[in-house]
Amino acid sequence: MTNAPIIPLTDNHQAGRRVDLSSGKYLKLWQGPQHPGITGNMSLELTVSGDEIVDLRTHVGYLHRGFEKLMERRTYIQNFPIVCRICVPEPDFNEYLYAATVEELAGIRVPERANWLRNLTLEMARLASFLQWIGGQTGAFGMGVIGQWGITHRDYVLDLFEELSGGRIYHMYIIPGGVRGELPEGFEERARAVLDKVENLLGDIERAMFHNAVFKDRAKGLGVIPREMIDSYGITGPNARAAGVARDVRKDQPYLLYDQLDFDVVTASGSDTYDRAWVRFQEIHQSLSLIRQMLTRMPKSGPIHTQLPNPLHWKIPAGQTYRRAECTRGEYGYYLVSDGSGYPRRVYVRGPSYTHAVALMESMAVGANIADVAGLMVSFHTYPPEIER
Amino acid sequence: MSLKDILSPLTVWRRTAEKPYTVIDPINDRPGAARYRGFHKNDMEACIGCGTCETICQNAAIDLVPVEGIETTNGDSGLRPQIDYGRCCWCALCVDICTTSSLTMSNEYIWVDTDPEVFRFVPGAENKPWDNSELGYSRAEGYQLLDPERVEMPELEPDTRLTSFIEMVQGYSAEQAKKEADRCVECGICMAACPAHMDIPGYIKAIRENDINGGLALMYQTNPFPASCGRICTHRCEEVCAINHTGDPIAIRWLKRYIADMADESDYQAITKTAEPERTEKVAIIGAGPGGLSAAYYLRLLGYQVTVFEAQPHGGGMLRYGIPEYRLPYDQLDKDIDLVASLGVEIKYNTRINGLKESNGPKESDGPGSDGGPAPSFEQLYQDYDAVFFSTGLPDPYTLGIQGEDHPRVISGISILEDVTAGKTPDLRKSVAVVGGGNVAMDAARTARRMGCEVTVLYRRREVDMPADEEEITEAKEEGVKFITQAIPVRIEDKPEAKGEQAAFVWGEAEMVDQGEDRRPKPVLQEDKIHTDLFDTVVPAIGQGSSLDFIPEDMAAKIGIIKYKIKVGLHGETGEPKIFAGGDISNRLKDAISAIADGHRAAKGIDRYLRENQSKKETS
Amino acid sequence: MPDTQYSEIIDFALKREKEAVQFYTELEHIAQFASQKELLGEIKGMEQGHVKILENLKTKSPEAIRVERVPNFMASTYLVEAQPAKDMNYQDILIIAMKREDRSHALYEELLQQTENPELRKIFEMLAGEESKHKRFFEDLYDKYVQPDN
Amino acid sequence: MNTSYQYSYTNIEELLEILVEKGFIAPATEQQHATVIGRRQVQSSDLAFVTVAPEAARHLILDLRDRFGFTHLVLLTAVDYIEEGKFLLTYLLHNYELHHDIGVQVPIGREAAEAGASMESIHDLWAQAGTYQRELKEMFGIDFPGSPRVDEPFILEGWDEVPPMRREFDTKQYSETTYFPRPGRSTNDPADYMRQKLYPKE
Repeated sequence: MTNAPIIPLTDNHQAGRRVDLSSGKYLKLWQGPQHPGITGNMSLELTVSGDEIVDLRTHVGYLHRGFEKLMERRTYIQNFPIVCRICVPEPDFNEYLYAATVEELAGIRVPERANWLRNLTLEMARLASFLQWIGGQTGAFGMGVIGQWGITHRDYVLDLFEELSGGRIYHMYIIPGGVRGELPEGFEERARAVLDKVENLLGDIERAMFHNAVFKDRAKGLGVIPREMIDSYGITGPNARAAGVARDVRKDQPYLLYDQLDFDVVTASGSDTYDRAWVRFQEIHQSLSLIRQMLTRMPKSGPIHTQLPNPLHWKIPAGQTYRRAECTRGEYGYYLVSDGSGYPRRVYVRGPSYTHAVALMESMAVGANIADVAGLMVSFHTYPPEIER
Repeated sequence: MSLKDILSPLTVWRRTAEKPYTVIDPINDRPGAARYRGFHKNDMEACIGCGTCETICQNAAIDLVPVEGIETTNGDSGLRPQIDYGRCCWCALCVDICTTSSLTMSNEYIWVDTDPEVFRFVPGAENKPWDNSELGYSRAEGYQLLDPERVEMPELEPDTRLTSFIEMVQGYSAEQAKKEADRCVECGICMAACPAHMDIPGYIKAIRENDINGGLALMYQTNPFPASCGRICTHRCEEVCAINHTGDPIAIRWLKRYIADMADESDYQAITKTAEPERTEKVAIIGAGPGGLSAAYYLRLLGYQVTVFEAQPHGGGMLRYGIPEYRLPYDQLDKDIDLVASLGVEIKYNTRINGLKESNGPKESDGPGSDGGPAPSFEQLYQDYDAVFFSTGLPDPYTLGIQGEDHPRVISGISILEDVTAGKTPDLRKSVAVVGGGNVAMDAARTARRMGCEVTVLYRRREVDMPADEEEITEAKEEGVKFITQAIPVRIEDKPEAKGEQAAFVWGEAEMVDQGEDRRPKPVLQEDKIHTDLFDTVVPAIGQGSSLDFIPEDMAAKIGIIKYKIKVGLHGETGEPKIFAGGDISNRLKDAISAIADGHRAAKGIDRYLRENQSKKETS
Repeated sequence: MPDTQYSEIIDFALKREKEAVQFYTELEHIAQFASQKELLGEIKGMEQGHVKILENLKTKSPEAIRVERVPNFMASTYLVEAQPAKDMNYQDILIIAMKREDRSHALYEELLQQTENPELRKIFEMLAGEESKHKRFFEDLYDKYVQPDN
Repeated sequence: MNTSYQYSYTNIEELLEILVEKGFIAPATEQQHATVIGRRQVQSSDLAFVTVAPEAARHLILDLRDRFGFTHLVLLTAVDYIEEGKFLLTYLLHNYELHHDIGVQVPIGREAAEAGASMESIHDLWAQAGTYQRELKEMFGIDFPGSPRVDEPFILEGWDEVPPMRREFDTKQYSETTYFPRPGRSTNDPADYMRQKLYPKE
């Protein structure tokens, strides 16, 4: 079991090159590109000796749609429907961050109720994403039944999204200026019912997953990220918190209404697959609480959108900004550069999977067992679409 | 490994007894949520084919196509959006920005077919099962992409207005103009409604881009009266403005005025550079109103030698003599006229063309020619010039036609306006009744208010039937003009005690009788409801007629006159090839912008006629 | 109803229409300007059309007559009769025409009141209706062109 | 106040003053164009950008990491200022103690001499920088000599066109020449169409 020290990429790279495939001691194995976890298309090129991995190369590009480039030839409003497609399980962070950066440069203030509604959808997205991750994490260790529960309950959350935004996956709800709709009649009751249902499930998950000899045996000690790697590899979110690094954008640089909401930054110390899972599991509880708080405290009426300039010829003053949010996987950020025209000069989307699934994965897999690769990958909770934007 | 970790998972076995979560038959059993973004619907009646949906579609999934049964009419392009479901991403921005709110989405999301071509369709034109679905996405309350509110125009307060003839509308600041210009969606539906087909989206865009010069040049391509039209145009464009369907129309007229106000002299000079090489042909124009001067401008740009004959001492026609200064200041009108003159158009004022062949000298009523010589006759112009264009308007007010109208206290609305323009003070005294509901009536009433009179407007029909612009009526009310509607004039009496100093106006209440759908209701006098009111002055302002006496009879037969109107072709051609006409004497709309358009078209017609003439001469 | 009575009435109406044609012809001579003459010519043409219609009626049986009545909106009732003059304008000519039709209408209405014979009544009703239709036509022109703002 | 590092400062303005003192950036405060060396821009109380010369960048970045506490490399990307013949690299660094971000911006020539656009690598400062640099090589054609696997394709395979994130690469044109349009699509401009229908001869 690996307990890798910081391995600068150059060394790792050379280690890989030292492998002489013609020696007959090694075998090349390709895992993917059909979902090595369940979270998207990328492939892992494994060099194995027996069932131990001696080298790993990641290959992305199966999902490249060139969003950043496409955005440079679309107006600011036209980009709104495409950003959500960058990350399928958690589209709302893209919608929010795109809107937030555009609003900052354009000098637009969003009505308070719109901020509550934005915050609500971001937390609902977190819940949905974590429930899907349960499917991936348990499935990768052969406990698919538990995964089905997670996926099903995610669907209940998607039902809520559907009635709020009119779409299950691509919500296109958070638009520059505010949000596109009020809470439907009776939404709060239905949302609370879903939250109760999920909470009820969590007890079972805890017993069936975290107090499960098989899961413990396979996840404990797998993929331990040493503290020293956290900064060098740009590791954020639960991956960092499981290593005892209490960083959370929601607390550190509170956005929307997080400074008015009550929640804890969950940490662990083991920094292995089990601890990362445990942190996420606890965060589901936090998320349920946050959503309940918001449903209770949200103002019951008020404007949801600020009148924008005519979007057909909307120009935004020249400038640049970066805004980040804490998504399920860590720091999600948008870097927006405007040259004063009606089209963004550059939009850079910083997804946490960019570092977690490429550099980190390549380092962490060395020494691991073939059967654990999928579980390890999912333990970083990576979504390939945000690597290639 | 603890025993607990082996037993614990077993405690959740009860979940195996649960019913399946999956929906057995999603195709039949699972409708989309109430605001689901499903297949498109389009209300074909409400849609005007403005194409804003196409503009905003980031997938280029929408085309505007002609649809059988939908006609192109004023305010409706006749096109409808066709959506390619091979490209659509169901973002619903098209729904959000739809100017008429006609485009919506149903909550249907299942559509199976083996032919990919059917997924390119015109919602609303082809019957679909979801057409009548009540559920589905539509724009939420409190959220809209297009600003429905017009930038308010700064105006003088009614009290201040009454103290003078200073222009009451103060004009947009640069910031206000840009904000208003920003509301335009550039659909161009307005262009067909404008008689001159001005490039409205073009000059509004110029405002947004701070290109005053470019905007002015665009305006002059179709209208040499931007400063005047920017103030008093009947703005038919605004009525059909796409934004008018869900909010206030773009203030097109005020934006035009903004460009004219902002443009300085050098901008104006830049426009005149487009003149073509000089030509030798001479064109005579009768009437220096908007029609005549518009023809003069475009003919001069084409290089022709143009002379304009005007009976009044100043140019502008009804713009000057019919519209009060508080709506159109004379310096603004002069600005427009001076540019035309500066191109080398000769304007002979005080020159009334007379009609009788045998008397070439000025008649008693005619002023002398501006060069001191006698005013030429129509016949002379016909002989001396290569082409003649006349646009003499409707200068003669019609009377009420009722008994007692020859009372000394009856003064026509037009003559009051003319007097004020000429610097004379009309003898109105205190209480004034204005009869009529058109713009002339409003102008006369508001002029009288400015002269300190108490004014009552009496109108035969209802307020909604008034032909005056809505804002004229509103402003008249703001200024304290009283309105009596459904009042039919019966006769004017002279009360013995008033000794001719006051007129007793006898009128009866009207009942509106429905005449069926395609005709407006008719006011019918109720003879048992007759009122008599005393006024110092009664001012009829009900309509005006043409004065075509200057056309000799034999010439008239060739030109073609029907019911006191000149019969003209598209380019102002009359029955006599050399003679063209336009403006109020020939067109239906009877406003400045129509006259301007007539002048422009006639200039094209005259140009074509003269060029054909020239090539005939060359070939023979 | 004896045929003679029927054709007598038609002849009477015909005479009136022919007088009208004559009247407008005389006005044309009085008129000074082309625009007046054009309009008078047009109205005269209409009266000639009425003459033709009545002549056609002579050969038809009274049963074939259709009666069409138009409500009287009194639009010209209070207008002052204009006198034929050489400087008549559009308004003057229309008033003359309306008043003429109004008088004809009144005449047939009067005759209608004086008879009990249903067939005669039908003819008078038809003739009164025709005249009021003509009057209505001129009233509409008057409304549209002479007093558009009233 | 970050205490565990050599230079202590409390707000972004102070940080910039220290950078001025150390000669990294000019004292000028006026808003200049992003690619002008010495430019500084304070976007908000927790975000600033400074523009420095390529030679000074690595030194500044190292200082910011080790002496100011900017331990987190948030992102590394480029903006193409094609009209000036420059790329502007942005190294966004984050200070986890004060929660400040600073964007170090470095203009480099788009086509410098024979080697093409290039920049010193920082893969030895942050392990994940190599991934960013690989992507920049592929998408913008900016080389980072010595960066691991920098020449290996990252996302694109068998791409022989212009690096696609460069401004001169026209995605629409590429798509139009590479693929075929769906038949049966044609549209009309409302104003033109109305002209043809309502006043074709004017």
